[in-house]
Amino acid sequence: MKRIFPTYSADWLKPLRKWFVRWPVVPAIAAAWIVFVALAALATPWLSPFDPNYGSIMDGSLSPSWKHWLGTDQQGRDIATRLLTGAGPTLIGALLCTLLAAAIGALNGLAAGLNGRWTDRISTTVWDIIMAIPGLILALVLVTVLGRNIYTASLALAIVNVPVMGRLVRAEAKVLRRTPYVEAALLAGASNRFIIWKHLLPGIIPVVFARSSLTFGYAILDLSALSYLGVGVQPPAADWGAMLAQGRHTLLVSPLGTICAGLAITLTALSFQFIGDEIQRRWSPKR
Amino acid sequence: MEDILVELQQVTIAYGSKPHDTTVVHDVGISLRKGSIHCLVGESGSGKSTLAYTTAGLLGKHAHIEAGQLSFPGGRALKLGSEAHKSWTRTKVGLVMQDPLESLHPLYRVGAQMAEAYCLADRTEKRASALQKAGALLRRMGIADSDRVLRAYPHELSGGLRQRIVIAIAIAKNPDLLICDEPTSALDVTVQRQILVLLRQIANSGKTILLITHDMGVVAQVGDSVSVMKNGSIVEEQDVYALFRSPLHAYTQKLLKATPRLDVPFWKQEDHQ
Amino acid sequence: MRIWISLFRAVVIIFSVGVLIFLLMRALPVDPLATLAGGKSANPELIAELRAQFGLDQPLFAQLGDWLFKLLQGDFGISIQTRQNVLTMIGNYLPITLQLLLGSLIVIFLISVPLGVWAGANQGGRLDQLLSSLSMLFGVVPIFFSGILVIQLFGTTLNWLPTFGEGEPGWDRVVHLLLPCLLLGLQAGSSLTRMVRSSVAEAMDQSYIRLAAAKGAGRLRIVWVHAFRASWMTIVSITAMNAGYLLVQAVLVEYTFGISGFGSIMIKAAQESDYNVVQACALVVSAVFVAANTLADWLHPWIDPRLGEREENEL
Amino acid sequence: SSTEKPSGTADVTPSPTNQGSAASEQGGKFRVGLSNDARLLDPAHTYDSATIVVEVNIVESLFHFDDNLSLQPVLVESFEQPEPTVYEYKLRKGVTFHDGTELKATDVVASLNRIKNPKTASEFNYMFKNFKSAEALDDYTVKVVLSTPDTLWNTYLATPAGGVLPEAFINKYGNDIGKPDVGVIGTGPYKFESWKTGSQITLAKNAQYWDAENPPHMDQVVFRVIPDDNTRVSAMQSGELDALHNPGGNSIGLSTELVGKVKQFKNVTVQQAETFNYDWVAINVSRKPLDDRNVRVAINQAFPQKQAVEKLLGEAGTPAKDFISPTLWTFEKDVFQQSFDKLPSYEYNLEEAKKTLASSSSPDGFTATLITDNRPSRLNLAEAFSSSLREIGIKVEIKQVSIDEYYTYLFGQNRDYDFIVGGWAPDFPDPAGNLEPLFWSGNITNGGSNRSSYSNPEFDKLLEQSNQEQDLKKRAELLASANEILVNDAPYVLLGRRVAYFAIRDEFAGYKLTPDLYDPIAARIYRVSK
Amino acid sequence: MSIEEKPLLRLEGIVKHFTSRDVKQQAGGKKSVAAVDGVSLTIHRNEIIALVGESGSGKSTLGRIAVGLEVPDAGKVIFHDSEWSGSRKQIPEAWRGKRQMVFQSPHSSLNPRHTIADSLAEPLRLAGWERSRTERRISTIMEWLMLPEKALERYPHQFSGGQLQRIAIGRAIAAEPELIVADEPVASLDTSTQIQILELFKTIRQETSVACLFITHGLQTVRWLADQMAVMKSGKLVEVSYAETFFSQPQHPYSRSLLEAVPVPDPTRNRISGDEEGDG
Ligand SMILES: Nc1ncnc2c1ncn2[C@@H]1O[C@H](COP(=O)(O)OP(=O)(O)OP(=O)(O)O)[C@@H](O)[C@H]1O
Ligand SMILES: Nc1ncnc2c1ncn2[C@@H]1O[C@H](COP(=O)(O)OP(=O)(O)OP(=O)(O)O)[C@@H](O)[C@H]1O
Ligand SMILES: [Mg+2]
Ligand SMILES: [Mg+2]
Repeated sequence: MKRIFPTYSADWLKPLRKWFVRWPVVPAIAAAWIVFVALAALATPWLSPFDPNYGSIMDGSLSPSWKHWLGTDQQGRDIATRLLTGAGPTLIGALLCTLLAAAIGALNGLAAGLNGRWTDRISTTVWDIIMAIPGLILALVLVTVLGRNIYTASLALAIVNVPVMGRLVRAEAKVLRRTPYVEAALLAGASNRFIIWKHLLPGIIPVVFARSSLTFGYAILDLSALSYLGVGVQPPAADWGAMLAQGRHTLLVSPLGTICAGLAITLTALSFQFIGDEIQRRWSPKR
Repeated sequence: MEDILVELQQVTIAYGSKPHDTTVVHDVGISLRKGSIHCLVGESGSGKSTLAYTTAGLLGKHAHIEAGQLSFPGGRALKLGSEAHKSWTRTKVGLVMQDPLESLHPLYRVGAQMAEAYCLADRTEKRASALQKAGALLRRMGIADSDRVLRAYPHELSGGLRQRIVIAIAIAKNPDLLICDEPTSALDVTVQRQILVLLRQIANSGKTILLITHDMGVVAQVGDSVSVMKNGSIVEEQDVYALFRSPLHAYTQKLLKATPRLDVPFWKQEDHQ
Repeated sequence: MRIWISLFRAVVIIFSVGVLIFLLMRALPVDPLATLAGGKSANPELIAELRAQFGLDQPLFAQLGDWLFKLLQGDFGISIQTRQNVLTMIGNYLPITLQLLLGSLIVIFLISVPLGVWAGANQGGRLDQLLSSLSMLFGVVPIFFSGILVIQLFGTTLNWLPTFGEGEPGWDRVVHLLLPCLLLGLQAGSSLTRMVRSSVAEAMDQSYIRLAAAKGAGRLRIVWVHAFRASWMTIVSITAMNAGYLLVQAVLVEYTFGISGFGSIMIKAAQESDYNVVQACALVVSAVFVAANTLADWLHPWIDPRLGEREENEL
Repeated sequence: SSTEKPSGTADVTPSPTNQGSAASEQGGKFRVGLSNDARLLDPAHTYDSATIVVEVNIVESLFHFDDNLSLQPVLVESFEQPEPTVYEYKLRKGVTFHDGTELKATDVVASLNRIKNPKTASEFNYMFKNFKSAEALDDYTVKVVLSTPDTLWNTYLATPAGGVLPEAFINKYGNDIGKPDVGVIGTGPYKFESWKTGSQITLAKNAQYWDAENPPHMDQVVFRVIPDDNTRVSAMQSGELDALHNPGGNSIGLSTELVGKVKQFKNVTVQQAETFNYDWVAINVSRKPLDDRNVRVAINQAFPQKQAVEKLLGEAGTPAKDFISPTLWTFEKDVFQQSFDKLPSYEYNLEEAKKTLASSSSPDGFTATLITDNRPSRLNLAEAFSSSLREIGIKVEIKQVSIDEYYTYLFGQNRDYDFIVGGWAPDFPDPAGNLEPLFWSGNITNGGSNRSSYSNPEFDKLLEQSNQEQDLKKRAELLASANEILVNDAPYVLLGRRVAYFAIRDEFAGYKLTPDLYDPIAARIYRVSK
Repeated sequence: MSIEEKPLLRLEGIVKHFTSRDVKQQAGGKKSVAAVDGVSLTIHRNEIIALVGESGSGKSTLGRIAVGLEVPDAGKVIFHDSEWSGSRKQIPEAWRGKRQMVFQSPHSSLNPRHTIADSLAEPLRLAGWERSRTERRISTIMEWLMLPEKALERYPHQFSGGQLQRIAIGRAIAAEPELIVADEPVASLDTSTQIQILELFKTIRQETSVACLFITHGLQTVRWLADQMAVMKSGKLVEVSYAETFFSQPQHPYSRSLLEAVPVPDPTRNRISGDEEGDG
C-alpha cells in the first residue's frame, strides 16, 4: 500500500521519475552537448593556457595551428579559448532570461487566467502595451538605464518575453479551469493555491516548456543583437553573441571565428529546443 | 451459412508497448449475419469498445493487434489492421463511438460534418443535396428543428442531440456494417426508442449492425443474436430468444437477474440485492 | 458595444506606448544633438539654436504635451538627423517593409505552417524530427549569416537573383524580395511551426479525428481538414502577436539585403536618439500590433465558436 | 586585377569627347555603392562623408583643393585682398545653375549669408565666426569683410561651406533645401534628379556645364546605399555596382580584409590614397592621474603602435607620430619637415614605459575607464589599448556604449571618462583643421571636440596667432611650434592614419582617388572602349 | 425513507439562460436558450431524487447550479440556511467540500496527469484527512467500486469508460459529502455493475445520510433507488412525485410516454419490428 501513495506532497513530479527509463537518442545528444558546453565554460580557465580576454597584439590574426586551434583574433587572443569561455555568459544570460520569463509569465498568466476580472484585464493590457513596444528598443533602453551587464540584459529581454508566455499560460489556464476535474476539486473545497499547484501548474508545463525552449534560442540571438548595438556583454569579456556580431563585418573573408560562434549558438539553441520538446512530450498525458 | 456478412476470427489485442503490454481481448470470434442486429454485452472494461475499434480499423496507437482476421463467406479473409482491411472499413463500415460528447469536431458546424460524411461516401454528391439529406435523416431520428441543429456547433447542443448526430453520421455513409458503441446511453428512453426503431429499419434493409450495449432491455427489443463478453473473452453467443430463455454462462445469468424491469411489480425484484 | 470597447482599448494601448517611449527615450543618458554633431565640433550658439529648433529646450512635460498636441493634428514632427518630415519618412519607408512582411506571411503560410502540420501529424516520427529540426534551424540561424550565404550563392555564384535592394515595383520587386522574404518568413515562422505542430499533434489524439477516419476520410483530409482546423486559433493569435515584432525584425533582412525599410530607420533612429522618428515608429509598430490583435480578437469567435462573448475581452 | 595595373593610373586628360571617339562610349549609368545614406543634400549641412560624396557633384564651391591639396579657384576667376580683412572675388562668367539661371554675385552673397545665419544651424557655422558681411559690388564681384584677419578664410570656401546656390532657390526653400522632395540646385557637372531615402540617389548629367574642357560623360550617376559590407562587396562582385566608395577610409568604410577580397575580383581596380584620418585614443588630461605628463608618456610608450597598425589596419593604415600628417604639409614643407624630425618620439618600449610610470605620480598603476562605441574599428583599438596597458599595471575598463551615447560622451559638458577611442577627419586639409577643434581650450565644453580636455595657454596662443598670420612661412612656424608643444604634452595615443580606397570596374575611367574629401568622383568618369 | 423537516438544499425559481452566437442567421446576433426555466426543487438529507427527462432539457445545468458550478441568472440556491444567488461569484466558504458532483463525461472528469490514487485522495486531503485514514478509505472505495487495487497506480487513459465513471463516483463519495449530484453516473456501466453501484449509493446513504440528486435516463434502474422522481422537459419541471406514485400513476403525459418507452428485457414482448414510424 505504501508504495502506491508515496507522493502526495508533490505527486505531479511523478512523470519525472520515469524519465531515466528510456532516453531517446536525439534529446540525449542534445543534453550531452549542453553539459559539455557548460563544463567547458567552467573548466577552460584551467584547461587553456591562454587568457580569454587579454592577448598581445603581436600574436594577432594568426591562422589555426596546433597551438591555436582556431587561430587568434586581431587582438591576439586564442579564438578557441574565447569560444569556450564565451559559453558562460551566453548560457547564463539566455538561461536567466528564459527562467525569468517563464516564471513571471507563468505566474502572471495563471493569475490572469484564474482570477479573471481585474487581474485579467490589467495583465492583458500591460502585456499588450509591452508587446506593442518594439522589443529590441525596449530592451535597449532598459539595459542602458539599468546598467550594462548580462543580468540587466537578461532581465530586459525577460520582460519583453513575459507577455507571450503570459498569454499562452492564461489561455491554457482558462481552458483548464473549466475542466470537470478542476471543478470537482473546487467542489471538494480546494483553494486557488491548491488548484494552481495540483492541476494548473502541471497542466501548463508543456506550454511553458514549449515556449521556453523557443525563448532560449531567441534570447541568445537577442543578446547578441544587444551586444551588436553596444549594450550587451562588455568587452573584453567574450560571449558568443558579441563574437558573432563582431565577426559579421568580415564574414566574407575570415569567417572561421564567426562560423564557430554561430555554430555554437545554433547547436545550443537547437539542443534546448530538443530537450524542451522531449520534456513536453513526456509531460503530456495519454502516452 | 449463406447470409453471413463477415466473421471475426481469433482476435487478440493488447495495450501498451511490447514487454509491458496487457492483452485485453483474447482470441475472440464473432459472426455477423446480414440484415441482423448482433448485440455485444458484457462487463465494463471487458474489451467491447476495443473490439469495435479493431473491427472498424480505428484502433488507437497505444494498442496493437496480436492476431485476428475478418473473413467473408466467399473465402476472402482480411488480416485485421492490414491495408486491405482498412480500405474495406473506409467504405463499408460505419462506427458510432462511445463518447459522443467529444467525438464531434468542435469547430465545424454540425451540418458541415454530416455533409462531409455524405460526400466522402459518394464522391459525386453535392454539398447542398448532402445537407438536405442530412436534414431529412435528422428528422427521421426525431429531431424536429433539424435546420437549427445543422447550423449549430456541437457545443451548442445537448448530449442527446450530439449522440444522435454521431449516429446519423455513421448511417449517412450507408455502410454494410454499422458498429454502434453504446449509441443510446446518453438519450432519454423516448429518443432511445426512436433510435432503436431506426436501427431496426436499417437492419431490415439488409445491413448488418453490431450493437454494443449494456441495457438488456435494448438487447431484448432489437437484438437478433447476442455475444456476452467478460474479461476479454466471449463467454456466450446465442440467439436472443434463447439467451433470455436459458442463459448458459453464470455471468449471463447474473446479468439477466440483475436487470431491473418496470413491467414486473416492484417487490418481486427485491431479491437481486 | 464591442466596437467601442476594442477601439477604446486600442487607443489606451497606443497612447501608453507613445508616452512610455517618449519618456524612455529621454531617460537615456544621451543628447541627440551630440549625435547630430556627428564627430565634429559645434559652437554653443549653434547647439542652442538647434535645441530651440527641435524644441528640446523646453521642460520635459511641455515637450510631451507639445508632441501629443501636434500628434492629434497629424503632425509627427521632423527628424533631428535628417530634418525631414517624419510622416513623409514613414510614408517612404513603410510600404516596402509592409511588402516584405506580406511576402514573409506568404512564406509563413506556404512553408512554415504546412511544415508544422506535417510534423504534428507525424509527431515522434522521422519526418517530424527532420521537419522540426529544420524549422528550428531557420529560427536560430542569424539572418546576416544565412543572408550572406544565399546572396553569395544566388547573387554572385549562380547570378540568378539580384544581390541587394528592393527593385522597381512589379516583377522586379518580386525578384528582389524573394530571398529576403524567404529568410524572414522562415525565421519568423519557426515558432509558429512549433506551435502548429503541437496543436495539430494534440488534435490528432482527439476522438473527432477517429470519427473523421470512421467517416472514411483519407489521411490528407484528416490532417488538413480536421486536425489543421484546430490550429487556426494558434496561427491567428501568434501571427497577430508577432505582427508588430515582425516589423522591427525586418531590420535584419533589410540591413543584410540593402533594402531601405521601416525597420532600418527605426533602429537607426534609436541608435541616433532621433526622438521624433523613434516615437513615430513606435506608434506605427504599436498601431500595427493593436490592429492585428483587434482583428484577431474579432476573428476568434469565428474561428472557435466555443468562445462566447462571455469569455473574451470585456476590456 | 590590381597586380597588373598599378593603382591610380587611370588618366584624366584623354577624355573621349576630345578624342572624338565613338559616341557609344558616351552616356550610360555609373553606379556607386555607399554604406550610408546622405542626410540632407544641403551644402550647409554637408559635413558627413556619405553626404559629401554625393553633394559635391551637384553643388560647387567657390574654391576647391587640387590633387596636391592646394587651393584653386572654381567659381571664382580671381580675387584680391586689399586689406587683411577684406576680400574681393571676381566670379567666373557664363556659369549657369541647373535651373538655367546664370550665377551672379547676389547668389554668392545669399549663399554665404545663409551659412552665417544662425537659423540655418549649419555645422559649418564655426568657420564663419569672423565673417562680417558680404556684398555684391556688381553682377560678378563679391566683397567679403571679416571682423578679424583669418588665414583660413579661402580654405573654408573650398568646403561645402563655400557652396553656391541660386538666391531665388534659397529664398524659396530656406531650410527645406536638400530634402528629398526639394533636392538642391548648384552649378556642378551633375544635377539632382531623385532621392529615394535610404536606398538611392540619382543624379543626371548637366549638359550646360560651364567647363567645356571637362564635361560630364555619364547620363546618370546612381548612388546605392547598402549598409552591409558583405552585401556591398557581393553586389560589386555580381556586377550590380560599378564602384565602391570608401570615403576617407574611416570607420564606416570597408574593413581591410574585405578590401583584399575586392582586389581579387576580375575587372576591378582598387585605387588607394593616404588620408588625414586618424584613429586614436584621447587621454582626458583633466583627470587624475592622467594630468601627469609622465603617466601619459608611459601610456604612449606601452602602446605598440606599429604592431597595432599592422594587425588592426594592415595595409589600410600607416603609423602616425602627430596630428600634422605629411599630406597636410601643403605649404612650407621644409618648416614642417624640420619640426617633425625634432619631435620627441614615444617608441614602444615596455621597460622604458615602466620606468616612466615609476617616476610618475602613480608609480603602481591605476584603474581607468575607456569609452568606445560598437563599431569594430573602435572596439578593436579599445581592446588592443586595454591589453597593452595591462603590461605596465594600468587596468583599463572598457565601457562599450551605443553610438548616440558615445557621441554624448564626446561632446557632452562633463567629459566623464578617462580615455575615449575615436576617429578624426578634419573638415579641411590644413594643420589647423586638426589642432584647433581637437586641442584648443575653447573647444573643451559645449559641443566642442577637445576630447582630451587639453588646455595649454601657450599652445592656444600660438594657434590663435597662426590663424591670423598672413605670411605662410611664419604661419607654418607657429603651427609647428604649437604641434611640438602638443606632442610633448602627449594628451593622446595615436594609432595611425587611414588609407582610403576606391574600387572601380575597369570599364570606367576618369577618376583618381586623392586625399581630398571634396573631390567629385563622378565629374569626369567615362566608359572606356574595349 | 424518512424525510426530515428542514431541507438540505432548496432551489427556488432557478432560471439559467445561455447565449450562443448564430453567425449566419443575423450578423453578430445572439440567441438566448433558456436551459433552465424557473425550476424549484427541495432536497432533504438522506433523500435520493432522480431527475429524468428529455435530453437537452437542462438536467445537467440544474445539477451544476445545485452544486454551485454555474451561477443562476435568477432564483435562489439555499443550502442549509445560507442563501446564494447570482450576485456572488464565489461559492460560500462554508459550503466547500459539502457537495460533490459526478460528471456526465467520464473521460474529462479525471486529471489525465494524476494516478487514480491521487484523484481519489484529493478530496480527502482537502477535507484534512490524515494519511493512514486516507489510505484505508481509498482501499474501501476501490472495493466498493469493484476495481483491483493495482489500478490505483494507473492513469485515466488506461481505463475504459465505465471504469472511469466508477472512479469518478468514488472520488465524489470519498470525503462523505452531504449532497451528491450524479449526472448519469451509471450510463456507461453494464447492468450488473450498475446495480452494484446503485447499491453502493444506498449503502452510503444509510451510513452517512447523504442526499443525492441522480440525473439519469435509466428509469428502470432508479426505480428502486429513488425516493422521489422529478421529470424535466424543456427547462421546466413537469412533475415531482414519490417514486411509487410516479411508476404506478404518472401524472404528466410526458412521464407516461417515458414509462411506455422503457425497453423491457424480454424479447418476446414489446419488440421493435421496424415497421413503426420513427418520429416522436
Ligand atoms: N490505452 C490503454 N492502455 C492500457 N489499457 C487500456 C487502454 N485503453 C483501454 N484499456 C483497458 O482495456 C480494457 C478494455 O477496454 P474497453 O474500452 O474496450 O472496454 P469496454 O468493454 O468498452 O468497457 P466499457 O463498457 O466500460 O466501455 C479495459 O480494461 C481498459 O482498462
Ligand atoms: N455552455 C453552453 N452554451 C450554450 N448552450 C448551452 C451550454 N450548456 C448547455 N447549453 C444548452 O442548454 C440546454 C440544456 O443543456 P443540459 O446539458 O443541461 O441538458 P441535459 O438535460 O443535461 O441533456 P442531456 O441529457 O442530453 O445531457 C441545451 O439545449 C444545451 O444546448
Ligand atoms: Mg466501451
Ligand atoms: Mg446532461
